[in-house]
Amino acid sequence: MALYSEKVMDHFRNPRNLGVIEDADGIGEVGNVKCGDIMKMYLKIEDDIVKDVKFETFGCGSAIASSSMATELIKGKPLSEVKKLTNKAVAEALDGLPDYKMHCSVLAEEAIQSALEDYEKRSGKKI
Amino acid sequence: MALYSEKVMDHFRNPRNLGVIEDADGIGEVGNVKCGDIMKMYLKIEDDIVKDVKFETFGCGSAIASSSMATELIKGKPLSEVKKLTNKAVAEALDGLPDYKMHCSVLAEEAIQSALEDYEKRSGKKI
Amino acid sequence: MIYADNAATTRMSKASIEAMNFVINEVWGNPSSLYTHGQKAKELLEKSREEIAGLIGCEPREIVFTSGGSESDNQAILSAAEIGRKNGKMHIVSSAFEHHAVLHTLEKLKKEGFEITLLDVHNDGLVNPCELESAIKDNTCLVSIMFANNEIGTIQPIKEIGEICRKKNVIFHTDAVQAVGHIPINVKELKVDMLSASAHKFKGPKGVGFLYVKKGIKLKNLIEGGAQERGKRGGTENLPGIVAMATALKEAVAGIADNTPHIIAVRNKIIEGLNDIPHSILNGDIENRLPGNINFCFEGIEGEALLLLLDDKGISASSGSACTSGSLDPSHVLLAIGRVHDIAHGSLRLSIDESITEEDADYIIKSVKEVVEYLRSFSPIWRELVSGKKEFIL
Amino acid sequence: MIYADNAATTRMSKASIEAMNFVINEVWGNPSSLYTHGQKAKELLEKSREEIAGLIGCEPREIVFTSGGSESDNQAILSAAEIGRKNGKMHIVSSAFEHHAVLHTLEKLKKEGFEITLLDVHNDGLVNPCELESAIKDNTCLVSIMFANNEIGTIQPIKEIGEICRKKNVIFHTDAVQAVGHIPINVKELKVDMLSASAHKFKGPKGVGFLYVKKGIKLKNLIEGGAQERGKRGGTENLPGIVAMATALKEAVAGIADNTPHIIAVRNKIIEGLNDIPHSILNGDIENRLPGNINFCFEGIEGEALLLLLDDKGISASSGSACTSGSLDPSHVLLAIGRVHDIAHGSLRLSIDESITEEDADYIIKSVKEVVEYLRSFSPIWRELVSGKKEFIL
Ligand SMILES: Cc1ncc(COP(=O)(O)O)c(C=O)c1O
Ligand SMILES: Cc1ncc(COP(=O)(O)O)c(C=O)c1O
Repeated sequence: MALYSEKVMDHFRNPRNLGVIEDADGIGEVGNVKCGDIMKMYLKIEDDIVKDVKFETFGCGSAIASSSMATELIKGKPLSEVKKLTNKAVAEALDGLPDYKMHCSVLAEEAIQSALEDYEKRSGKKI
Repeated sequence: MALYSEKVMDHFRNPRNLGVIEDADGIGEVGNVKCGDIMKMYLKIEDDIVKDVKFETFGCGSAIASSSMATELIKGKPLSEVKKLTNKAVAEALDGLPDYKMHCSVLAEEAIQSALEDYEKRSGKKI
Repeated sequence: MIYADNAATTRMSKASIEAMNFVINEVWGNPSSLYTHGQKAKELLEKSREEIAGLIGCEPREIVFTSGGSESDNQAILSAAEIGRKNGKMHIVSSAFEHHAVLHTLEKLKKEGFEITLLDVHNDGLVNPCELESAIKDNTCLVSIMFANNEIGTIQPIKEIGEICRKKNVIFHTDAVQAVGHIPINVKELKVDMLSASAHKFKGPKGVGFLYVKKGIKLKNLIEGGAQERGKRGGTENLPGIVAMATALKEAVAGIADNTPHIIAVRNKIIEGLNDIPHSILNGDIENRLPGNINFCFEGIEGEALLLLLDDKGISASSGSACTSGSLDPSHVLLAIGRVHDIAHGSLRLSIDESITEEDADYIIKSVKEVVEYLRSFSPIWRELVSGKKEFIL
Repeated sequence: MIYADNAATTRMSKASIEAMNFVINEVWGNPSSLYTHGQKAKELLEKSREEIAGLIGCEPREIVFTSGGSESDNQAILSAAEIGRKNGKMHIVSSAFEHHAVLHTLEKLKKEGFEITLLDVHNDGLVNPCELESAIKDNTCLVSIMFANNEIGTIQPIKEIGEICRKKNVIFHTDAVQAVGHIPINVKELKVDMLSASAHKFKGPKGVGFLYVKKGIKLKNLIEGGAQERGKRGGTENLPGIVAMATALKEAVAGIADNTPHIIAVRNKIIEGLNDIPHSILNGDIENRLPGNINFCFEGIEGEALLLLLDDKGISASSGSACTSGSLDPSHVLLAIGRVHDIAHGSLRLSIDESITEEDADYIIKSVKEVVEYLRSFSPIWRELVSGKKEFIL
């Protein structure tokens, strides 16, 4: 009944993969200041696998936690699998989000898909 | 701030002049059951003076207290004075009544004036 | 003191007081706040909602917290009326002896163009389901019938009414302020759509109550404000009151089975005792009746005087006399069950709880007898009655 | 824990808790009852009314007890609107940053055909009396301007507004929920016609408040029911709450002179400390401000995250961030004083009371600095700002 699950609070307090990849192979940024959430994802891809991932987020607790969890879910995973990442998977991995915070998990999904698209564009590959 | 003043409660708990005068010289009855108050006054007159007075009342605490106080105010008094008895005098002698109970003192005044009229009619005297 | 006015208000139970003080001292934060202390408050708020929902057989989200029975009644009726207005259904069925929180709200709606049918409650103080069914029309948007009457304690045929309303597809609201915590209630089984309750009537705190609203029925705000109660009731939540209410209701409902036989036994003893008083009558059906309710009319006397003299003897009771209300008319409830004015003025309500003893009952009977006899001894009406100048009504 | 959210709710004072428990245990009767125990309750009720009236400079009969600030606001505004409707005056003047209890009620009235003018509150969060005067029209029935804003603490020129309204013969209501008990208030001197207050904002209980209504202004019932509060507010009186409210208000008003210098000193220290944070800004005028209010915007971060991390450090605070309200838009108050969305999301409100120490202030400053810096360290917006890709707003 607390605002957030313990998992959310853990990922909010100790976000995994925080930061920037200077020579990223794909970068995705979604959200806007008006709504109060912006997520930026940096991917390092090798052999169609996510070698490294980092994020930056401007947003509330669940936005930060969703970004963090999303990076954990895709790190080391083949791109074909990453492509299938849904916001539901992010929310579930966080042991749920309050109804009105589900959009944070949607943003996380979108940020990653946007970074993937950027990678496709840059690399000319189709996943 | 209690419902009634101590005077009211005293006259309610220990009503003076309760009862009936079988050979009364004047009897007055006012009020009606519908409104929940009926007062009946019995006067014994000698030499234009209220020799004795008794009352019966169906009604609330302040109706009983008003009847009691009214009888006290007129007992032993010359009729000319009794004629001038007002409800205000009754209420004041009781240290006041709540606004919505003032009609009880009006009833007491009316009961006494009605008994006086009855005396006038029976005796043919004009006070 | 023998407190026999539990229908007016009850004394808070120890457990309820403790719960209230616990919240006041330990969880005083605002449930809308994000920090730990606020979230603890939020947790308690939702736990209370779950508890209360469980106790009346609904879902937590069907409970809205309010400031008491009157607010619940007002909001329920105005909400159903609003739905009716939108659907072109401007007819409401209620009864003649509802609480003023209901009746005055209906009067307000009448001025706005609603047609109001107030059902007869007959001599026994009971709504007749057949009459209710016939009163429902195509444009009826609401049936509002109280669960138990506050003056004469008669329990209405709620289940039958619920079934009729469900069949006719009409919203059914019940003012259950006198019933909740005193008799078993399950809103789903009874097919009730809206139910009002007030904590101070079941040993909870004053100034807090709840409204059960069946899922799907859209509430209209009575109090606009913040997003509390899903936006349906503005105002910082009275958490100490709400937790204390849940605590009191849990206790009350758990105690029903144990306490009711004793309360009914003592009540019946008092009723039998008072029945001995000549020219008196019990008001309201004896069978379909709240366990703790006793209501009598005594011919030839007035109720306020009766009350004050009982108070002198240490008994706290109530009356439907006009004088106790500051209005000129005696209780609309007694008039509704056919008592004429003279009789209605001479009424006495005793509402007892489980703390009452057999000795208390003996003392009450003795005291009422004495006081009635005393007041009759100088009542000009009584004189006319006994002298045969007037005929006894009772 | 450093509790810095007194504008959301306060912890009840010891004296107020004691008063409440005294009434719960000793005077729990219904004030409408006639017996001694009920009359004692009635006495306490009227004594509380007198006390409160004395504390704000009005007559006892001008005080109506309610369930809190929201109810008071709703009833005041709807009552004035009703009077307006009867006189063909359907225009209301208010401000853009009122509490939702006011704004939502005004929206309801708008749907019913009222014209609503919401005055600008400018960058400093203050209504301009000249603009207010020009906004009043021949058909204006009500001016409703809050005494002090709940988010940014700005105190409005109430006396000037009162004089304008008296001159123009328009009813003046003020939502003084944040001001009562915190700054001196005398309704007669200020020429206020209606004033709303809520006990839990001045260390009284939750779920109880009052409405001051100048004699002669006819109230419309929000809650229909019994004859309580001269028939203007149905429902069994919450006497424990009312007595506790009077006790708390007496204490609060008596403490204003002693406590205010300390609160202001600490507040100014915190404001100076937070001003050191680059690209930050104090919201609301510094001079015309509640003693305990601090409200900042920090560029490049979001408020909820800030709050949660401060909570981890033992500081309870609040934010105008959209995320704290469950809505998509940030605080309408911050938008009203011209903060754009990006900035409004990054706001922090600290509302302190007299228990705060200088050390608390140091700790708050240090903590906020750390958290803001940390959140900026991974904010994509902040990166764009410092890299020059985007221009700083603050
Ligand atoms: C300015 C203002 N008005 C009205 C209210 C409503 O008061 P309550 O929540 O006690 O109903 C509040 C507090 O929430 C407030 O700060
Ligand atoms: C049947 C009934 N309905 C409604 C109410 C109103 O409840 P409250 O006074 O708690 O608002 C009462 C009690 O006064 C009642 O007995």
